Amino acid sequence: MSYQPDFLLQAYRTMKTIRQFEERCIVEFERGNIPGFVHTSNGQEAVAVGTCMHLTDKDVIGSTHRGHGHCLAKGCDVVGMMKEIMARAGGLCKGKGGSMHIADFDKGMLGANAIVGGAPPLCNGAALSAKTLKTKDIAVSFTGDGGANQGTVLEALNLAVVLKLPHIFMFENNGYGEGTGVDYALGSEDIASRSGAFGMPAVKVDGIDFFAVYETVKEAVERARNGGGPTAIEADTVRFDGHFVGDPQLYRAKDEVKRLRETHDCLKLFRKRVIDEGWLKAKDLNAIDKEVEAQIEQAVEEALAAPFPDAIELTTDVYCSY
Amino acid sequence: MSYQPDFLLQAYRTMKTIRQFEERCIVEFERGNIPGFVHTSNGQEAVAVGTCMHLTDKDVIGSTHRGHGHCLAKGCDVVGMMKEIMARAGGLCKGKGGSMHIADFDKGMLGANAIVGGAPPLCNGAALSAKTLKTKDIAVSFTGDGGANQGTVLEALNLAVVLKLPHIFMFENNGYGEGTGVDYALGSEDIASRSGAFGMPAVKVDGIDFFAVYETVKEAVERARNGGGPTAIEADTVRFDGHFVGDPQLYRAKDEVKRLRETHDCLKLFRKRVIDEGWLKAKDLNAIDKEVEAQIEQAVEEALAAPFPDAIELTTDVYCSY
Amino acid sequence: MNIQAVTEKNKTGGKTSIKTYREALNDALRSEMRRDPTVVLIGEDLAGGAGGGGIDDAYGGVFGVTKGLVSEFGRERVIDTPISESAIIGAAAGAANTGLRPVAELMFFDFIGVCFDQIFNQAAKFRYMFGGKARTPMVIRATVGAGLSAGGQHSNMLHPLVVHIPGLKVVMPSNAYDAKGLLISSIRDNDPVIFLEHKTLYDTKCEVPDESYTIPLGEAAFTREGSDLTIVAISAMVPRANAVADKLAKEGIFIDVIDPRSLSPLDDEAILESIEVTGRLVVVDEANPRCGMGADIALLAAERGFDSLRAPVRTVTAPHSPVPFAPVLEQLYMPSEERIERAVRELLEV
Amino acid sequence: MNIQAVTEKNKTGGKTSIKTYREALNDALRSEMRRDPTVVLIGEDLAGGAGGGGIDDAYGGVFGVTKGLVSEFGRERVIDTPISESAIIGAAAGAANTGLRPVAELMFFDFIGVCFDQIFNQAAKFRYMFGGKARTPMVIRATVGAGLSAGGQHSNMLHPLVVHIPGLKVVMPSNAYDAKGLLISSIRDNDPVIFLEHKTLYDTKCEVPDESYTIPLGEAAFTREGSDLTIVAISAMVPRANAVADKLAKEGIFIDVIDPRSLSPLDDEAILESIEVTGRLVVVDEANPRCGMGADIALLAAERGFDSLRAPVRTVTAPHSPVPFAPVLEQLYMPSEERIERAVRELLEV
Ligand SMILES: Cc1ncc(C[n+]2csc(CCOP(=O)(O)OP(=O)(O)O)c2C)c(N)n1
Ligand SMILES: Cc1ncc(C[n+]2csc(CCOP(=O)(O)OP(=O)(O)O)c2C)c(N)n1
Ligand SMILES: [Mg+2]
Ligand SMILES: [Mg+2]
Repeated sequence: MSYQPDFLLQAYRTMKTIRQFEERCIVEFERGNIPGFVHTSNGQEAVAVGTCMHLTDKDVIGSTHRGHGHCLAKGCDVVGMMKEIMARAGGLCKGKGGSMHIADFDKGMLGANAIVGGAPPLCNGAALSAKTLKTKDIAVSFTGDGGANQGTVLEALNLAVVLKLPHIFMFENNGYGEGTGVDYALGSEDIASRSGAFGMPAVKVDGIDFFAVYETVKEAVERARNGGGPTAIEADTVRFDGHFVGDPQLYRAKDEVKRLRETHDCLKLFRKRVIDEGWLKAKDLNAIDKEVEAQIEQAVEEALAAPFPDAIELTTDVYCSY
Repeated sequence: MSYQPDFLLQAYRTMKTIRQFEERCIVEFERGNIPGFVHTSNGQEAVAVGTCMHLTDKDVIGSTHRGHGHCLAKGCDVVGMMKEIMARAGGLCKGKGGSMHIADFDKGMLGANAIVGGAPPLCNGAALSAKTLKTKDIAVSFTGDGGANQGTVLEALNLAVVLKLPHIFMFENNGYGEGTGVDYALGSEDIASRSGAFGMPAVKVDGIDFFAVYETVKEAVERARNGGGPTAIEADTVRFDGHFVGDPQLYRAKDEVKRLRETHDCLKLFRKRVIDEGWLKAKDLNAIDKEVEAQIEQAVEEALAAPFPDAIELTTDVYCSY
Repeated sequence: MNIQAVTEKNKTGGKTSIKTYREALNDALRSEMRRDPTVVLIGEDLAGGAGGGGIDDAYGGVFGVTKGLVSEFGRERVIDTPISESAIIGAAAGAANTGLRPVAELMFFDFIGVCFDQIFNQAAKFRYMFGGKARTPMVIRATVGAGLSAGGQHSNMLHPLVVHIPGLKVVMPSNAYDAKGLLISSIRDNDPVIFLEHKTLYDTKCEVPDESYTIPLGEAAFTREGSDLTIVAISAMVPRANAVADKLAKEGIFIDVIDPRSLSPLDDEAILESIEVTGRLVVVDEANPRCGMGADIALLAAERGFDSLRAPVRTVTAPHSPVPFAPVLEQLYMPSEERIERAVRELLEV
Repeated sequence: MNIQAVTEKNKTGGKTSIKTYREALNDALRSEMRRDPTVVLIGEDLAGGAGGGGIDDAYGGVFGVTKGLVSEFGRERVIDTPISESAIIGAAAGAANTGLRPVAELMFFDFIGVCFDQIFNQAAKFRYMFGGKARTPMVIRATVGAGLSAGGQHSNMLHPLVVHIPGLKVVMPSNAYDAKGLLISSIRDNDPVIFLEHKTLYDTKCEVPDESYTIPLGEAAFTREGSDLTIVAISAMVPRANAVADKLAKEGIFIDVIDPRSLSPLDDEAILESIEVTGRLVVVDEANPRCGMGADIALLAAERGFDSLRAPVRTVTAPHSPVPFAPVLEQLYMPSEERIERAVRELLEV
């Protein structure tokens, strides 16, 4: 398997953008510039990017409470996102949604979702639109290992099989749902085999290996586009941060995060692979790092300079007001 | 395998009671003596009886909209049931529940349930009580093939495994959910394998063979009582009648019911087996038939003679009235 | 056949026929499906017969509302599903976000319990939470109400629960004429609409135009007119209120009977204008009373129409109890003509 | 620390300490679990740390209410679950039917969407549908309300939805003292109780008896007394109403502030008695307005207290919109002291 440099640069740039965005969110949250709850996806970049690089703007994704990475991978505007998270006018949702409710239908981003297990039923609907309107578009839902136990998700698996929907169920197993380990909460062997038992092809993939994710999703995307119906993928990945920014993470072994950041960092692994294989040079990657850092810096500055939403927004965008 | 005559007589009596009760419900419904919707379980007697013969009054079952058979197998009073179904004072639920809401906690009958998929989450609770209070009691939930696709059921499977609950999930696959065939509505190979993928032992059994059901449930009951956790059983069975009394059943092949009643009747099969094996004599069974027929006749008469509930009942049994 | 149906029929000018509520709904679905290829139906046994050995369209919905549609539009547009309401409503919402205009059937509205998140946290909120750009043009059709002795889990009204939720429109036609026009409007609406059909109305009939027509959401109908007292009646309570009005008219007591038709948005003005004249308000609703429509309309009167009120507001509702199975109790549960009449007489002291 | 807390403390006579609402709830759970071995807790991350490599009791509930309980009572009675709310509430209901007295935590009440059937069609109805013999002694604890910028799916009140449902009791304490006494009563109650904790109250403090005590469900508290106007305020709106009352008292305007504490059953009499004196009613509730508590209490006033009313009923509520994320908007969404004061002044024309 070999890859075009442009493709690799693009993949790296997006992963780096997510990493930088999330790290900065932590900083800005601690500075008091981000209200509410923020869930970062540091460590899970390879899943978001390895998946979304197969998708066009007309393909649709549905995301979770931990959705920044999915949004960025799907092409949402960095400034619009940062403004949204900072509750500013001009945010992707006018500051009315926030970190857990970012959507951008123009980019096929159907929404982060603060209800665990939110995406799969909705993505069945997007897939149903594609199937009915014969567009060949597909849908991808993201669900965590914790969310995999929600009834809405399990129902959605069955319906996708029954209606043969072009829908890829991407389960990101990062080992935890809040402070509860997947080994406790999941009664089955793994998420893939349980999903497969619903009657669809299902595989596990190493979620910190961008290339593995990319190739696995590729097959599922081809199947979906060609009328072959749904696929379930369980990507083993890692959560570098707490459940939310500020989580003391007492439920994790003391050195766990440190170790994961050293040995299980999908960006580091990507970097090593592309350099080892001679596909890219370190300086190209370093240049991207710089550009991305500047871009995020710029986005934060723009967001911080933006006004808060106008009072009128309180009651607009509801069909009627009382 | 051999069985005591008393045991066999008891099994036959209960199955015959259910059959006679249900057939009579159809007649009384058509006579206008039963209001509302009635779902009969003709054809599924072996599942109810083969299961409940393992249970004491302290073990608990949770049932479905098609619950008469489960109630009778669990020992609910025939007269009390008939009164309930006929909406009379003195019914098991004072005439306030009806066919789809018969319960008798004294007999460990936690309730028929008009919400498809209702029993499994509740039976997890009953099993949790048993586990927490260390009573060695167990719970059995009944769910149809259609109900198996309800998210509440799927969630309950996982929770039962996680908490290692003494709960047997009995799936009665009678081929249809209303007018939709199981082959269409179920994306997976079968219900057993899908349930097994949640991490519990799961088996299929021939649901019109009383003995097969009895032996299969026996193993699951032993496991549950001994702390071995949940089991899923898929019983292949048949629905002799329409979904509800009055259903024209256009979704079935013309001769299907006639054929099933001839070749797939669990009572006929039981009768043949016990006579062929020399365990019982036809005259013993015939005597039971007579007794049961008289008993049901008597129950109907009593029920028809009973008064309707008093107006005061409208607002009793709610914590407060407005 | 009620006056309102006759009155409004004239507006379309075209041919009419006597139709049941069920047929009128079927008409609406069929005409919208013909007009707009993005309209699809999704639910349980809408056709029926999938995976069975019998015929297609074996059910046509358990109440027969979708009968015959699968033969015209095929299973791609009349989509039968497993018994998985969250998956059904979720799919409808996601499809509505991405180019379809789904009409989902919930069979019994009591089943919102297993899919309420899809309704109130998802479909209802997208437009607002996503800053106004998201559209969710979907309809959820469901049956409500007592009267068939279907017991505690199949006989509830529950519309107050969805009226409470911002972002949902809630429509409850009381006759065949309104049923058709309101369902067509609901399908064309770009917000999620909860469309509630009372099970005792399916066989009621009135004159219904053959052609397609719309009735705007948020416009009440005066089904009887009078200046002595205002009754606001909802869904199957409208014919009962009309009967009481007709009876009392013979005694020279004239009642405004208002059928809001859509509860959200609600035609506040129509109600306030009527109270301004009559000074007396009775709300008749089959739902349970606490935080119900009686309360909702009482607040309207007590907050914005207070100066008009010449007597206490009266409500005639179900009691604060589940729906009993026994018909003798169920009849007491539903507001009867007698109870409505009694409330009116008490207020008017006649 | 509010007057009410101090007043009621005296009744128990024992030692008291200054405690937060969170600590008071923890106290209540702990003392009931000690007293009654059938009391168990079930929910997500009530202890936390199951299946992880860190310590037990790592969470103690996301708002820390159950902190420390697992170390005293063990995982058999502090039961952490998968993220499966239907399974959680269903298990609690079934356990309540069979000998346990479960306290289930729903974390955010917004999550009723994924388990509403277990609440309203199951737990709430058993007693009635099964003819009075079924008992379902369970409590569902959940956080409600805006104020933490948690966005549209984590900030709702939603209590009107459960007040509407017969068979459910609904309790909403506004301070630490009430929180403890009401939670103990709720646990001992034989009906399902929805116990709603406002997220902005967890850190509020007042004097709380160390020993166990109960506050009867269905008894309102007068947190301020006066004869000029009645405010009924719910949950986190009580301190706001009190502040307005205190401010206006300095101008010689005296307000009855009623905290119903339990919304179902509701202490109708307390409200009616107050209106009888004041003739003026303002209801302050953070929930959305349609079919809400403002309406519910307005109906009470307009139907049974009409002759006392000397002015229109006024409500101060959230608008009919989802909860916005941006703090500037969220502040406008929640009823503020300014809006409450304005409503009072308008009614009194001062
Ligand atoms: C229906 C529902 N239940 C519970 C929560 C609270 N909650 C938010 S995130 C979360 C953990 C989700 O775990 P997982 O699906 O593994 O996603 P991760 O956080 O690991 O990305 C929980 C329990 C919720 N938001 N929605
Ligand atoms: C949540 C819910 N959805 C739909 C229904 C309507 N309904 C009642 S019975 C039934 C079919 C159930 O099929 P199955 O589980 O196979 O049981 P069976 O009728 O075959 O015994 C349906 C769809 C319901 N009662 N509850
Ligand atoms: Mg996770
Ligand atoms: Mg079946």
